[in-house]
Amino acid sequence: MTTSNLHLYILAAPLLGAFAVNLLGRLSRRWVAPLTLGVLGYATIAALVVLARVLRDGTISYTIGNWRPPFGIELVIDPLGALMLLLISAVALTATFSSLTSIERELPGREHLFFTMYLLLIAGLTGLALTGDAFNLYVLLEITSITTYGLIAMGRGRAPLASFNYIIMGSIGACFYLLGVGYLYLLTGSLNMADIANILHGLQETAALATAFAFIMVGLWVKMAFFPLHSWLPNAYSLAPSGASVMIAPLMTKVTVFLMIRVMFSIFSPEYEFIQHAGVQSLIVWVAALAIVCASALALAQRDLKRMLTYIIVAEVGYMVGGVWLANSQGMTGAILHIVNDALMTLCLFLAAAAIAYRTGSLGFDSLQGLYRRMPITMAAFTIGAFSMIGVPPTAGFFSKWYLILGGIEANQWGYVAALLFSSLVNAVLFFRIIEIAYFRTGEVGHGHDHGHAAVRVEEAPLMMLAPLVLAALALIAVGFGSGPLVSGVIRLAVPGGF
Amino acid sequence: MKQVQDRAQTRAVGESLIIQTAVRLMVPFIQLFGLYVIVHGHYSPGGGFQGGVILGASFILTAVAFDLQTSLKRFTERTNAIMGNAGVLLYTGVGMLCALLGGLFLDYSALVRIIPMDPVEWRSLGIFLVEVGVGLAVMSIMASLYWDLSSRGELDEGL
Amino acid sequence: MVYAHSFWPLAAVMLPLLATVPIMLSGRSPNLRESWTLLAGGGMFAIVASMLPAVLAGGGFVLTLAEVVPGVPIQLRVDALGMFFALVASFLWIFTSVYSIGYMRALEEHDQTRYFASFAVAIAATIGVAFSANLLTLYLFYEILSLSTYPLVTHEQNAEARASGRKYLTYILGTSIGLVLPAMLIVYHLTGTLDFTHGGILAGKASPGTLSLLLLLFVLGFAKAGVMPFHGWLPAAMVAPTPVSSFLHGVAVVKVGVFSILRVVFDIFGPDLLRSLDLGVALTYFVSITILFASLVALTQDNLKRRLAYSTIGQLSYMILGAGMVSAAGMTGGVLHIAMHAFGKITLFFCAGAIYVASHKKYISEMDGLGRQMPITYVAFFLGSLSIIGMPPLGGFLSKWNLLVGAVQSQQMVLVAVLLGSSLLNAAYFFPIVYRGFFAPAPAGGAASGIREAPLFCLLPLSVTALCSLLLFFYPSVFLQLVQRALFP
Amino acid sequence: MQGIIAEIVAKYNYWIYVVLMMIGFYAMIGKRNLVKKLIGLNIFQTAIILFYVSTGVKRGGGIPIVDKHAALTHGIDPATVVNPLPHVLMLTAIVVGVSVTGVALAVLLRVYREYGTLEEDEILEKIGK
Repeated sequence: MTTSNLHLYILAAPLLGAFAVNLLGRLSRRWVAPLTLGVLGYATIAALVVLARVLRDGTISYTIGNWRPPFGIELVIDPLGALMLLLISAVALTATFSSLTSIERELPGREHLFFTMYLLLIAGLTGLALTGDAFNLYVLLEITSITTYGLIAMGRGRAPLASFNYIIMGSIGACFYLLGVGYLYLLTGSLNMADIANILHGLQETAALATAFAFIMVGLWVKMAFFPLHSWLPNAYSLAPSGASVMIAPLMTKVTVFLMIRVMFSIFSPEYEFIQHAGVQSLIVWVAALAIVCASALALAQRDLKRMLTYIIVAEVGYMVGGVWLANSQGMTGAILHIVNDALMTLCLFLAAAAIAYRTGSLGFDSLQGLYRRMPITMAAFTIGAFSMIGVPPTAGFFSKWYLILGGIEANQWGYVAALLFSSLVNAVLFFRIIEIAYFRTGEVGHGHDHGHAAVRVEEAPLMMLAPLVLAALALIAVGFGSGPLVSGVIRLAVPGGF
Repeated sequence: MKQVQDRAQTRAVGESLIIQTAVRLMVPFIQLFGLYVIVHGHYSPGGGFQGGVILGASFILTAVAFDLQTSLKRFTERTNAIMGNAGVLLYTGVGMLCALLGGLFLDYSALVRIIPMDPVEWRSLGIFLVEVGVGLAVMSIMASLYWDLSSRGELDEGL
Repeated sequence: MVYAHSFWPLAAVMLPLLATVPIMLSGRSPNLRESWTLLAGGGMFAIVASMLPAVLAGGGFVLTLAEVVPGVPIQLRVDALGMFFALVASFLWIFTSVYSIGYMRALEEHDQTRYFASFAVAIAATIGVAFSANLLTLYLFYEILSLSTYPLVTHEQNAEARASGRKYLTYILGTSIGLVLPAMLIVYHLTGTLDFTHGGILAGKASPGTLSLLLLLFVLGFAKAGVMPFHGWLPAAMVAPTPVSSFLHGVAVVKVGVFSILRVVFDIFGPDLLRSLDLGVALTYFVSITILFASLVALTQDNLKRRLAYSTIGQLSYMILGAGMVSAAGMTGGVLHIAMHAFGKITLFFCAGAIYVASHKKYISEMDGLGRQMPITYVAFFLGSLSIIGMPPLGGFLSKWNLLVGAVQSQQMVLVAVLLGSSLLNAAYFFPIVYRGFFAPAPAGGAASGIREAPLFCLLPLSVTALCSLLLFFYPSVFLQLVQRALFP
Repeated sequence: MQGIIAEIVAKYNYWIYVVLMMIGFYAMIGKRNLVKKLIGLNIFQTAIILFYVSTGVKRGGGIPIVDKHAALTHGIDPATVVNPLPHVLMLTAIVVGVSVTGVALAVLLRVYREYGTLEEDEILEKIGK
């Protein structure tokens, strides 16, 4: 119990900010940028303070309206949740700089509406990181989903159709989750996660419990686009306005993976998943391996940068799900570290894609030719993001892969290890294909001694898009070098008990 | 930005004197009832959501009985949006105020510091304020949902 | 062994890395840019050399940068083996820089700024590999080297360069991610550390089967060493400008591969473990195939640089062969061959480049009579090839002699035959070039085509390295001492 | 067979929800008209809502609205009222459902304006062109 409200303000700031943006944005569009950035800047700083506090004092429990749990709504901020809070707010803040610029061009005159939803989505994500209540989790999940539907539908062309498919799939996922929670409620009479966990502890294993668990898991897998439930994601993310995808792509799937960890370890227990259902555990790791391989292979078939990235996201989801289900602390550490790293990598790459789209207007592979000359800084940052995806040290991506593979070796899951290596190799092919296109100008004709190179003008993206991109790229290297302290200082604490 | 009133098409569906007169008479009472439901929501069946729906329905009824234009003349899009936003801000604002005044979020007894009253009384008043906020928001959303759909999405607002 | 905490190892790595910034910024004035390159080269050699006395005295330096994985920090450490390699690489870089300037300006190459910047990153990574204290750090610099050399290999930016670049990355990245990374993780899983420890860390930690698999993964995974079947990138990478071929594919990149394998063999497995499991013998037989086959292929190549490339592939396996013998003389010969081959091969590549600059000729069959027009280049070429073949009085003799002694000592007559046979083959593919240059009649009409020696910037480095090859035969003591320190502390 | 029938009769309400859910699911997956898919989604949600509400029902339980003063003085006998919590939860779920439907309809409007049809086949045909 605490009386400090700081963590609540992290949730409330974007919520209030959303409606303030809507109200004041009507009066003048000039209000939008300072309000959004101010709110998110505040949230980021507050999240940092909260994380430090949680690491020092341990898990914080907060009751809304002073109704004591399990009757009232409880917010639980454990180290993992606090880490997610910081990740969400920091990534959102970074992405916002770029969004502000690209939305100004893509949706002129409707910035205030866009950023209302944008901030609501962030508030929803923050809530997901905070909540300690299974039903609230459903509501917040739907808040994030509904705003995402809206944001995606704001894109051009086929975006509304992609959004509609996402609505159908996303709602099925949410309904499954709701149904699972219904079973849990029938069994325990409670909705508070800690309370349910307590009651389940003394409960016999029944078919109903397994049903509940299965429904919740499948529901979340749909939401996180775990192969083969991923079909909605590539269209939805690649057709969304770039201002929306720079924020949605890094955060949505990662937060859902976090939710899976929450459900698995705060409601159910490692003993339940990994010992009582060891066969299922092994099966899911194999499915994760399959997910990685298939999604990587599908990514190879894409001819558009953003679509390719979306398939990589699907593969990365396989990494994380597999890591969690390896059922050892290395795999878990890897999965959590990969949540952080993958959010940053995806942010970096999508920011680069947004910057490229801003200048070239298209992300087809053909339009990427000669980009190293036209946009050297953007491409340098893109290259760092690509290296991180491939897993080249010392970028961040290498270290989470390190833990994941180590977990796979420890668990004797060689299929998963092979899948991770395969995916690294495929990523190398994917990104070097792009680097090659961007590095060679026209490709076919030899022009080794052509002095006309200097004629290509440098046309970098505007500073508002470039600065966050460079920041994200530097963050990848910084997190890579700092992954030792990060793991020992934060993630080891965040690994749920039972390992 | 062109206001939607200028563009909303006149549709003479169901335009009949009897219905229009009846609706004209009914709407104030419906709205009054909506307010009643909102105001009594915190200790009897009802509340902001239900009341908000009733209020929203009254606008929809005008729109159905007359046409979109008439409805929008009475209650413009802009007012609607402002009211909706204000409603949410009221709701979250009250909760935040509790937190800012040193209590927990939505712990209305903390509001004692503004007007010294019995904390129990404040709990009652606090939830009332929240209900009002919810009611406003729901009303606005109901109305704008109908407008958006009935105008085939030609409103300036929306997606 | 006591390692003193010091920032000098980091300084040696960071100097060329930081030099990329002024190099990039001064792209508009080539003279200024090149002086940065030379300054960084000289400075780095000075730093490396300044650490030499302490290493010779049995000391060393260490610097921990960050603890990234429990028990495995990113750590730089200067020990005798690393010093040995760093000394060779940093010394030769100075001459390569000078040569690059001459070559690039003579051919008026495009994008020289990018070229010199990538070059600086590559040498920083090479020194980083030399000074790595554990396998993770080594892997880190190994990958940086792979990636920073990509722009160099594909410098021409034409279709051929594109294809070669693909091949280069496929081999290098594919093996390092697909083979070395899992091998490294398995080692970490087994031992909980990746630190290079004299005598190895793997003894008693795993079954012979696992250990053999690991050794195979490492030897094939460090594909920069060009052990067959992962040698194909090296001839392909010859599309790069000649300074790149000479330095990177003659010295830095391939030697990094060999050095990594030696590190793994000496400090992860340990000679004793190899000996006890007979893995060393298996390794020697495995690389013998590469030695012979590469030499045979080299005979058939008409493109001078490709012939040199295949020669390199064969010579690299000598070094691994030496390590695999796990006898004192054999290991000494193997390590020593890194230096001897470096000086010899860089001379040969420099000469090939000089010939191209002067005459625009790439094929040996076109080079009849060229030696009479470019005597200095051809004499240097002759000296370099003698060193590679292993004739006295050139440095290459010392290492090959040690290798032979090692083979005799371990009573592996097959290896003796391989070494002698390969030396004969070496002679067979090098001497015709020299013979044609000096004695073959010049093609009709082309005799007085005005071909003269390459510019001074090209000529100077190749003369110096050729002389160094010669001098190493007489004064090998520094290198010998380092090898002794590294292998038998 | 007897057992199964008895099972179904005893828990007929749950079986109805299962049927409803399957109808909704079929509509979402099988129907080619986007609005029908949306309706299927609503049926699906309704089934779950009914399922929840069912869980709160007690034999002989009344509506959970009690007189404030009576409750304060005598307390409430839990057997006399149904469990209100599932109802309240479902109120929220209904709101969520309405929001999803609202957004979906708005999205469909845009789809219609883009393609002039809501039949999936025709849309795919138009995209293919």
